[in-house]
Amino acid sequence: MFMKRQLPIAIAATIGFLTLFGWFVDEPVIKSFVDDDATQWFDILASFAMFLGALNLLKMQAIKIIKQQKGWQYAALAIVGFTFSFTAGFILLGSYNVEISQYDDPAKVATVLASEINLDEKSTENILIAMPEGDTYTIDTPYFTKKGADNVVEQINAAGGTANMRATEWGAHISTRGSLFNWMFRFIFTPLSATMFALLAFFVASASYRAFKIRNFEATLLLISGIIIMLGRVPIGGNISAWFILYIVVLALSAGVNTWFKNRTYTFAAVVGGLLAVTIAGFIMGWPVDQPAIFYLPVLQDWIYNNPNVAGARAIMIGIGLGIFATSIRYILGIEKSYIGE
Amino acid sequence: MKDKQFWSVAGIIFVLFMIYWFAGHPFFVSERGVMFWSILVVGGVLIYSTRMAKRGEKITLRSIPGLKAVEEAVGRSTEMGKPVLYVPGIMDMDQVETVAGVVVLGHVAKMTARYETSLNVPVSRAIVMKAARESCRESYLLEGRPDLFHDDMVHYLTDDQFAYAAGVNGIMIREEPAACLYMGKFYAESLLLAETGNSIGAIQIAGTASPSQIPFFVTACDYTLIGEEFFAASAYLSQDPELIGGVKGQDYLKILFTSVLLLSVLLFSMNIFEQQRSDEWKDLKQKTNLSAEKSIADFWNNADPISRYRAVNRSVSEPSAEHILNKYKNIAYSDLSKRQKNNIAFTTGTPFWIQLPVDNRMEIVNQTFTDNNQSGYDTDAEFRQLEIVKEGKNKWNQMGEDEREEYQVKFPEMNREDLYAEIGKETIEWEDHEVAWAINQRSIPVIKNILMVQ
Amino acid sequence: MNGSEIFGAWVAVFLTLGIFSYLYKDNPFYKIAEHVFVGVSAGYWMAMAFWTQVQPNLFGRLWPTPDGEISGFLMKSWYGIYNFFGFILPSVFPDGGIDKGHGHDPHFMYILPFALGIMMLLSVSSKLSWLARLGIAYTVGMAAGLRAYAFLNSNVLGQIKGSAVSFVDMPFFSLTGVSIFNNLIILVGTITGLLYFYFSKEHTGHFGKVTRVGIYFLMISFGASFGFAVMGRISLLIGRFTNLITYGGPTYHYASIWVLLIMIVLLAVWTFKGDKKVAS
Amino acid sequence: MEKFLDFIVRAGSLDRRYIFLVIALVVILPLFFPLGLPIRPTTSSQDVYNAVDKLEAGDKALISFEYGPSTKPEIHPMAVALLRHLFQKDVKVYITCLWPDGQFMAMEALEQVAVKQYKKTYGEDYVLLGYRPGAEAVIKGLVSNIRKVFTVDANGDFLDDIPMMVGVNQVADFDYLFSASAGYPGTVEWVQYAADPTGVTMSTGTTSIQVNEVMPYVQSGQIVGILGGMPGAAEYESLIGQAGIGTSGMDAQSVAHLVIVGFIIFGNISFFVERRRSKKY
Repeated sequence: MFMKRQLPIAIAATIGFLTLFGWFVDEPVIKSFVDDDATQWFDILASFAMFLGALNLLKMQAIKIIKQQKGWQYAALAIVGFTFSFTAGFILLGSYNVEISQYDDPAKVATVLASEINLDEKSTENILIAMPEGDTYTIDTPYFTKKGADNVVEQINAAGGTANMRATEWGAHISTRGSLFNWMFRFIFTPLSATMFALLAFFVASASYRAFKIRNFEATLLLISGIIIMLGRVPIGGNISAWFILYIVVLALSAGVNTWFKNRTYTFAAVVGGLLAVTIAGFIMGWPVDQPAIFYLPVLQDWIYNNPNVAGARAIMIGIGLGIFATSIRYILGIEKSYIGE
Repeated sequence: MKDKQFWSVAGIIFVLFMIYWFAGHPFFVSERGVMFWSILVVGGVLIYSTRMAKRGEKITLRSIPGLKAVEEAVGRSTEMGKPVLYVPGIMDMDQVETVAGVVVLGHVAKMTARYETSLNVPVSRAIVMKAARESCRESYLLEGRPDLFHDDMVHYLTDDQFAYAAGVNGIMIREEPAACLYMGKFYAESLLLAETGNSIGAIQIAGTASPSQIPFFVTACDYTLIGEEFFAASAYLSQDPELIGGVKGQDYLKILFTSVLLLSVLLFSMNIFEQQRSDEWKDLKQKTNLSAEKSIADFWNNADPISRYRAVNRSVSEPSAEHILNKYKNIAYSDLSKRQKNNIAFTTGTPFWIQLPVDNRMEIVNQTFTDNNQSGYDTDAEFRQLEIVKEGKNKWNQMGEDEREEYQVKFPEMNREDLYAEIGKETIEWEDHEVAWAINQRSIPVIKNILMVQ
Repeated sequence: MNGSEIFGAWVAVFLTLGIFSYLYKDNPFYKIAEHVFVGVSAGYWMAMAFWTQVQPNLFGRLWPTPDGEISGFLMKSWYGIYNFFGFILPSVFPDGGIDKGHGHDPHFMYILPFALGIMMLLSVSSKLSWLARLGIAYTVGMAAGLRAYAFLNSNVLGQIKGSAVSFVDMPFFSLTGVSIFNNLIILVGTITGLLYFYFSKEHTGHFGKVTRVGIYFLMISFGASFGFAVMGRISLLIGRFTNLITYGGPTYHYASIWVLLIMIVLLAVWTFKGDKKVAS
Repeated sequence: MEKFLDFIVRAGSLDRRYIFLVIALVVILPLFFPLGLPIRPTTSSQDVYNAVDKLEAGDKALISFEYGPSTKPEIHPMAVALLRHLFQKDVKVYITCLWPDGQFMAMEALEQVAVKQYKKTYGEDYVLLGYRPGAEAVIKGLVSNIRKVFTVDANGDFLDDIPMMVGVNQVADFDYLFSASAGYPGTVEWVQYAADPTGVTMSTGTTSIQVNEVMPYVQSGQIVGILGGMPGAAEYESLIGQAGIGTSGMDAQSVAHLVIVGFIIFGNISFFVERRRSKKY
């Protein structure tokens, strides 16, 4: 059936060619399509698709509740959470401002206003007086409900001023400070995502404890470069003397000698000889903290970060670039079609 | 498309393009010429090797441990009667890694159909949900088990990165899958998933092309497909000759890129050799070293032993030993070694010629070359015309609609080339073009200009 | 500090400690925080997507506020449709068109993404679910074209240009500055790392030694980015704790302290009770 | 010896939660009791310190707060440390905000430093002018005439009633300018519209990600010194000798890194003991 099978592949191929070779065409319509419209169309398409996703989420949670599966109470909570954010986004505006345009006696109006903006009456009066001609003073935090804003307006009108309620425009309500949606963002959404992000501090520690084991030479490289970068970039790393590291290197080398030659005398000689040599050199050079530079953590960390690390990262990036180009060509030419079930 | 047909079509396209090219290639963005030809070359190699494989040429690829483990992992979860958890990344189908993740999901779905294991695919984007469902439904159909497939195998959680991670963590702890597969584009939440998967003792296989997340997967998962290995996964799992040919093509390209890399190192070095012999280079070198020597000598002669010590060793600490302080008090400037002088030059901020970065040195030399041949530069009409047109074209590309109309009205019925010349004449500042002129005079143009990529 | 801020602080502290409780064990508090987070964030992104993409960029382009009178039958009927929508949803389609900086005449090309979007919505019914394929195909085609150009340009050519290091006229060995030794490390590391991804030959024998060197470079760069990440993650945690400390202050009626105590008590009860009856 | 090795092997398979507990303690404790580990200040933090140290008592400093709750952990410690240094030297402090949330951050900092610690009087030693919308327009207004932008301060008092505002009409009257900024509007706008035209010495404090975006202005000398993220705050705190959240933040990071390295080494020792044991049997 043409529409189901061939048309999608034809769309993928034409759009693919257009966006790939559109970069070389100096014609305004194609240029604007490649630079901007292509992704705009996708963003619009993805925003429509989100409704489908939400429907599926609600369906899955509803099934859990109807079938009373294990943990259905939490599924109910998910649906309550969704309805709350849906109403704050689409049904309740949640942001009504109170604007004061004129007043007869600033003192009287100030008595009403003071409690609303948490300032004493004297300074509220000054703010009113300082209001330039023809300008209006808006209370900085809007009210969640229309009723809340309206009764403040009545009080001010009763106190001789003229105030009116201006509802924030739909669409602007999600970004105005103090609206219901903004309250949900500041007190529910941000703490949750910031805390999930902060969990990583714990997981980075437990992952490094488990993974940095000297199983083979590669794992040892991973461990050494990780530790050097970790310590080198932190203030305390700068205070670890290069000579301390030199002693550790001597001990590590002699451990290597031990496993390599498996001969006690060699190991003993390596340890004693090494320690002696380092101590003598130390005396000669007067134990400076950051000399010899190759063993001083901040300098060593900088070298590792700018040379071997850059080489490894570059190799991976070239590999990725090649992989993505080859895979994209396969999608455009229709060699690979299984993403739409062919 | 059979061979003969393919080559004839390719031939016709090539001829048409040549005609267009020699007809002055209107509307062609020539700055991106390098990219245009590299796309043709790279694409050509890939298509050629795909066609070779299609014609039945036997190709063997090295084994990738991670991909062999996928089948084992599905087998293991069948024995334990536990589900397989598949996470196709958190980005949408506008990322190639996500599309590759859905394709690999298709192959994994074939395995779960064959082994009759339950498959659980939580997704973070609705379009990925639809694509993953189509792909799984097709795989279960091909394995002859459409009864096992139900739509809610692939279910949507949320678009938010960390809410999705929290939800998937919840699924992992409560359903305790035996195998967790992470195939797609990931960001900071990769370690959240991998650590939780590790805590429930599941086999974890990850595949991603997000360079910043590969280290976390390598440390926390049993197997990781790094960058390009992830894109080769669909070829390995399907053993489809065309795809394997594509991978082979990628290898040819790696050899090509390595040789281009070595060639550019060679060209770059030869260019420096060539510049070294120019007399601008020689006397600039001498002048810079002389002034460096003078300023180091001044510094050395009136510096106290501690700052001398610090300058020579580029150190920040103070030497405690008395004998060192005396040593530095008595050393005269003349018996300092080359290395010591280099270090002092760094701290006093007056580097020797050798310490300047190569690009700076070449630019200074080219600038001096133009100053020495000012008359040659002023009279080189052909170079100046070329630069004016190039300048005009750049300005034209940056202009908004209204500015362009202004120029079109000012210079009616003028072809593009002359219009650029007019704009260029008005806006060009010649100092910025002196270095370009000097490079133009050199025999071997710097490889970096060849690879001038937009 | 009005009432909604203080109540908000209590909610934020409860949810923060709920997520942290996951470190101890999967427990009701984490389940609550997780499900609330999933539910709220799904709705949140839907509202954000609609009010920052669909309404301003799609409807804003299809029906921008016309300057002056609308003339011509086509435009009149076009804005007639708009008024009809405005009648149903006045908040989304305010009368007089949407003015979001897209000029004054409608961009009719944007009917295509509008149609793709509608087809995506219709694909919810299983009979029409194939309609979604068109949207998927457009996305994959667009992704393939744009990413292919971008990655070949910046990842492949850009990196090769960056690796064209020189070995001429520079000190042989110096840790910090440019030196032959450093450039040699970068060149050898890049080439051997790249050959590690070579698929057509088993990594054994001499070739195996080269790719082994390649893996060493990759491992060093993985260790480096791991060490680098630790620092960033720790400062995130510091941010969270300072936030909890401020919400523990008198202005928020000691929210953190109260919630923490209550949670610990309930968790203890739940764990001991848990041994007898396995809770959900 | 055998018992000791048993202990190591058993402890080696440490439950993850002990690591979590240790990391939590390592981060919380320094927040209450800063250790003040030695910090080596970088030249850019030193430049800011020297610029402020040059001011004498009675000089006038304009501090602008442009950050919000999400970037508070990185920038608030700097603002607090800077205020401590200024009040220590009896410099007159004038505060403006280009971000709405900046006003809350300024109030919190003043409450902690000016009111509680240095017992300064409002209106004579420090004044909070508060937030005005308009980004660059506000800066331009301040450069030409402060009273055009601020007729009243944040507490609602008229500028003319405030003693320290007498004779202060525009940015040029200030001796020092500091922008604590996390984005737009922020440092760049202050340089372009205030520091460059009037020539007032200006320093800045930004998030660590933003440092290299602002670095060109520092290298060209238009900005005198920059404090980069939490490390910058810690360095400034060590320079003025008063530990704050920046120091405890760096302490927490230093100790956390040491603890993680300790865990890694400990894990390897138990791994070796276990492997040598399994080889013997």
